[in-house]
Amino acid sequence: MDLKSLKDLMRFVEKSQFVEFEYKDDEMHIVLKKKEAFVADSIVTQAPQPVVLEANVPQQQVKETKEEEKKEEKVEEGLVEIRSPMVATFYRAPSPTSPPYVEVGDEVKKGDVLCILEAMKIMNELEAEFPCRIEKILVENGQKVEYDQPLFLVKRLD
Amino acid sequence: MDLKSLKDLMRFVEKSQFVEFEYKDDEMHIVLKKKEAFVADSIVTQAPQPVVLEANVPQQQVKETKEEEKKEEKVEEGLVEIRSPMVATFYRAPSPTSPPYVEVGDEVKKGDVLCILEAMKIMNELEAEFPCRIEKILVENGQKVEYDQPLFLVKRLD
Amino acid sequence: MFKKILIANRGEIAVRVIRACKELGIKTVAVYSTEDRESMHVKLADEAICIGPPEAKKSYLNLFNVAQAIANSGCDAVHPGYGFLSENPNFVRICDDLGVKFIGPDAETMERLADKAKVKAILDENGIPTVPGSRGSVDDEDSLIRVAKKIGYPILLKAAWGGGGKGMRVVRSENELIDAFRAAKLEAKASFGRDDIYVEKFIEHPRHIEVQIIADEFGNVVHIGERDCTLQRRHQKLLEESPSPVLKEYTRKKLHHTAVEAAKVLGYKNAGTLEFLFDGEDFYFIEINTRIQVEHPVSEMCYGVDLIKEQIRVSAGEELSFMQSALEPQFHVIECRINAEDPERFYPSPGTVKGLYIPGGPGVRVDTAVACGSKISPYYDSMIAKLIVRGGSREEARKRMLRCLDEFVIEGVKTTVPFFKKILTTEEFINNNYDTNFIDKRFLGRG
Amino acid sequence: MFKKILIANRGEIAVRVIRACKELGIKTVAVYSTEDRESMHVKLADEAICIGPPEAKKSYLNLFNVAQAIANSGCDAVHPGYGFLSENPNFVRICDDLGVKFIGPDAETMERLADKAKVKAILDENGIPTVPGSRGSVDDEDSLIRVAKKIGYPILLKAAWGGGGKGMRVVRSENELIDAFRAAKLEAKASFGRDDIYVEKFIEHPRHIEVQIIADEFGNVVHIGERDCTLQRRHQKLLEESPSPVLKEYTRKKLHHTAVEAAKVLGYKNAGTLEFLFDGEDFYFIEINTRIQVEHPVSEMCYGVDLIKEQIRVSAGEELSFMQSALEPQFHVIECRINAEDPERFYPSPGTVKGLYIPGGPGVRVDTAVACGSKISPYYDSMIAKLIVRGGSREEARKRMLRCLDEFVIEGVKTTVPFFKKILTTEEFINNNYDTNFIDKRFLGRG
Repeated sequence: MDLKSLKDLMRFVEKSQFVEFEYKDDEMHIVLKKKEAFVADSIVTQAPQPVVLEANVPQQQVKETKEEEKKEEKVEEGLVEIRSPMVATFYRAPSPTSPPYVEVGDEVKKGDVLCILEAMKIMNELEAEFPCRIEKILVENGQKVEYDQPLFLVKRLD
Repeated sequence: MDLKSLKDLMRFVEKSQFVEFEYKDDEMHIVLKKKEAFVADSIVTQAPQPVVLEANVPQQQVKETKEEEKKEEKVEEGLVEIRSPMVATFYRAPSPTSPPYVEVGDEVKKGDVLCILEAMKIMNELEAEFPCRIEKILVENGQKVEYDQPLFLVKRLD
Repeated sequence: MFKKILIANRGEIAVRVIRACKELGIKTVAVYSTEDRESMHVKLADEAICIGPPEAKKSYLNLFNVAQAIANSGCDAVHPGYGFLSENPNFVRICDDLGVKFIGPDAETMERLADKAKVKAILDENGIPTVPGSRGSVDDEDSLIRVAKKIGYPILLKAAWGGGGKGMRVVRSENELIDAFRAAKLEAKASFGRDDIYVEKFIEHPRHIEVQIIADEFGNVVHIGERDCTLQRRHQKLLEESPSPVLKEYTRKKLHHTAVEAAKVLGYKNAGTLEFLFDGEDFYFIEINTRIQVEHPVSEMCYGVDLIKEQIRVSAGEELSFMQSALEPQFHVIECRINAEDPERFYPSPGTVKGLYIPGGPGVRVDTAVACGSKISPYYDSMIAKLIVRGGSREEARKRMLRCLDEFVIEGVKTTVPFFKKILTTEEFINNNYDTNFIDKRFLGRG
Repeated sequence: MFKKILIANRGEIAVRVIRACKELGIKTVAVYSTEDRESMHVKLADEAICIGPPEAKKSYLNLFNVAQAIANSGCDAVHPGYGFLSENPNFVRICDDLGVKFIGPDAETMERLADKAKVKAILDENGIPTVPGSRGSVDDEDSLIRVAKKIGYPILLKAAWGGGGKGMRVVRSENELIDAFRAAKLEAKASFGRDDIYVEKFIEHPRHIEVQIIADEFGNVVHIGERDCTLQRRHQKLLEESPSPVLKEYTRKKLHHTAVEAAKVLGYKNAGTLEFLFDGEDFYFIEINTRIQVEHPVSEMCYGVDLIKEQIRVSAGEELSFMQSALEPQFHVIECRINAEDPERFYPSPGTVKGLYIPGGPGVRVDTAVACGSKISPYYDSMIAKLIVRGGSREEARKRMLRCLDEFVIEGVKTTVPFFKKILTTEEFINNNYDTNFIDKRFLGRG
């Protein structure tokens, strides 16, 4: 079969309802499958667009996130969660009288401080690992947070 | 097969209700599958021919037979089992010196005695509920049998 | 000792008996209906024989098939459990004919003690306190009116051959009497096949307290303390505990002594239970149950004994393995009967158990035939588990029971677990301030 | 009494502590790694705080996160369970700093008793029999050669700060000595961070017998009998029982007395265990464990007490709720540790539990955090359940254990259930004719 014929065939299959097409020559072996052929095995893998659901957070967190958790989350496309890398108390500002580090709508650079995580009387500054826009702040000022808890919902800008 | 023929075939399959089509040449191997063939592993309900798997035995036994049991059995099409309606001892003949009531290959009429089921010192004659040919005798002479135990494999002749 | 025991029952009690046999090194034979093919008792037994279709009448109550299964199995003893054939003297006679030991009293004793009115009369003559009432059953309506007047209203009409609340009527005045008598007779006939009715003084606020006894063939009779089964719903026991929290020590000792005396008067052998009503001051014998009971684990846990093994040993002709003096209650024990029921309306809730977490840890015992994936059949009793806990005090046991009810997860069927959580936190239960009418009045709006 | 306890652990011991708290009316806080989100201890606790990723070092052993979780939770006490941070004096100090009660001994005591060589020396001075050996750890190779010669071969080299068989070497003659010493030092350093090594006479055929004690703040110290943990695989306990089947009554009493005396000499508070070797004639102290142990249910079931509740009460400043004279062994108790392991080769077998039937009935206790559908993680200890049974005699308990092992169904992971069935039917186990080397020799082909 020449390239033109192959392209033609590919276009043809693309427009068709078949989700699987197999063809062997000489021995003539054809397999054609519509999507219905896959029902039951694979509801999950048939999701039309693979949405990035993982949180993108500092340290080694992404790889810790488990498959099961991903399903639970309903994060819009392109948005990622920044999660707490420790058990701590969350503060939006360095002191009660200072303005918050970030507000919703702010665009931050890599390395900008997002918040303070206070643990065992140590003030830990949480920095952005990538440029992003703050879409939502998920915890209250002064709130106690656990490891892996989502703190910010952001849109990556890189 | 040329491209035109192949497209023609594909159009034909696309419009069809088949969700899977397989074809091998020379050896002539065809597989056609509709989507129902893939619904949730329901092998039982999708059996092409509803084979009568239930034992057809005296009394109210047929309706007692449960779905789960049917799956376990591998009875050929057209063959039915005759099961024990009681806990008993199975005898093929009315006395040790008599010939057996039936042998494999025998054809029996409705009402013919198939065997003796002895329970609590009472000799119960088990009669055929329908005309049939004895294909297999599933228990030994003198064997203890439980309720619902298959005794004969027969082919219905009505 | 026996070599092989056939268990003529299903569910948790069949599992319970199989466990005892295994620990005694005795082979076991299960019997089952086609509905129970995948049941736990079938899986745990060494052998299993199918005895009929799902309906109990055609399988577990089918004397013919059960008897032939006994013959076919080659067993040398039969344990009847409770319910089904356990109180059927004809079944005992069949076992005798087959040369197989029935684990329980002999047929003559069982038959004699089934006539509740007569048993009461015998004990009365022997100085055992019974509820005031008619001497035996009352045949005609004229004698009934006379007897009722003599006892004084309110009175209770009871089926002489019955149990479980069927054929029972409370009568508060003479003009209700004849209608109630006829209705009770009809119900008794339908339920038990005999319509003999006897009369008792109706005790308005009774506690239901029973004494477990066991007797061997050598004349030794011991009691394993009392069980308080006051918490009932429509005469069905829901929760049992031991020791009874309302008995003073003197009354408790007298009750135990009375029960042992009564068992001796009646010539009883094997495990049995004598039921009493307690009105706050005195107790009155009401009936004897000639079998192991659902709630036997309460006594086992409280006294550290194994009643099923002891039953088997005694039936095999051994002497009782413990003396009365060795038996002291070591804990306070509470049992809840977990039923597959809608906890609001008490309809049975059959189905398949999808998720299951059974509570464990210290002082907890669970008797059940249910595992993950088990089918709860609509054909049989809805009780799916017995949850039994012990504590150093009643309060510790109550809190442990609540802890266990919190842990208990049974998905796929509705259960009475939430109902028990409510009961165990009522002021009445905590303070022991209730009688046998408590649940019906408080939760079912029944007088 | 405490209002809220944080349990700094996971698995069955976390579940065990939560149960005790619930029964005492105390709120509970679970901590968990991301791997344990769906774990039983998280479900059963009133609150739960995620403390890190799956690796224990970054979560359950992460002092920083656990400490902050304690601060955030508002708890007033911490139960450490066993393993993880339970024997870390720094953790105790952090609890002190946070104003939260650590349920166990104080930091000073824990630190002092962690030096096994020193503890031995102190007890030796106070007349407590210890295995003959070096006074404290041996620093240089010349002294080692001298000490070993004086004790006489075979000798045992042990890590002063160690446990679980790491940093341990048997030496049978002087020409093996130096190599073994260096290897043990390296292993001790790698495992415990310190390489102090001390020397003991090696007892060829010892039974491992330990005594459970508990002490309050008022100077009351009681023992809750002994546990025989002789059945070990590569120094890991597999099966424990109580009472020990090899002690004569006189020796048993002397052992109990010795353990209580030793605890007093060491100034120990809270629940602890004193481990001894028994050579058939005499017993010798080897070490003290300053925490609750895996096998504590054996003593609980044998003596009818609740050690976790008692630990909590004692930590809250209450006096012990029982006196020594009230404690008598009521049963013979056996425990099997069920591990998710290939029973032939003892590799861990992580996976998902698909089918589960947990044995029940009389005299059976199961402590587990596993339910139908639970994931057995490769990150943590492979012990998934403790199966504990009691009997009126050792033989009844043994048969009950076999009955329970037969009933136990765990599908989806391999377990040591089949291995225990083999052990419990060996002639050696039945007749008590074995020592700590039995499993290694008989089943692993190790001398």
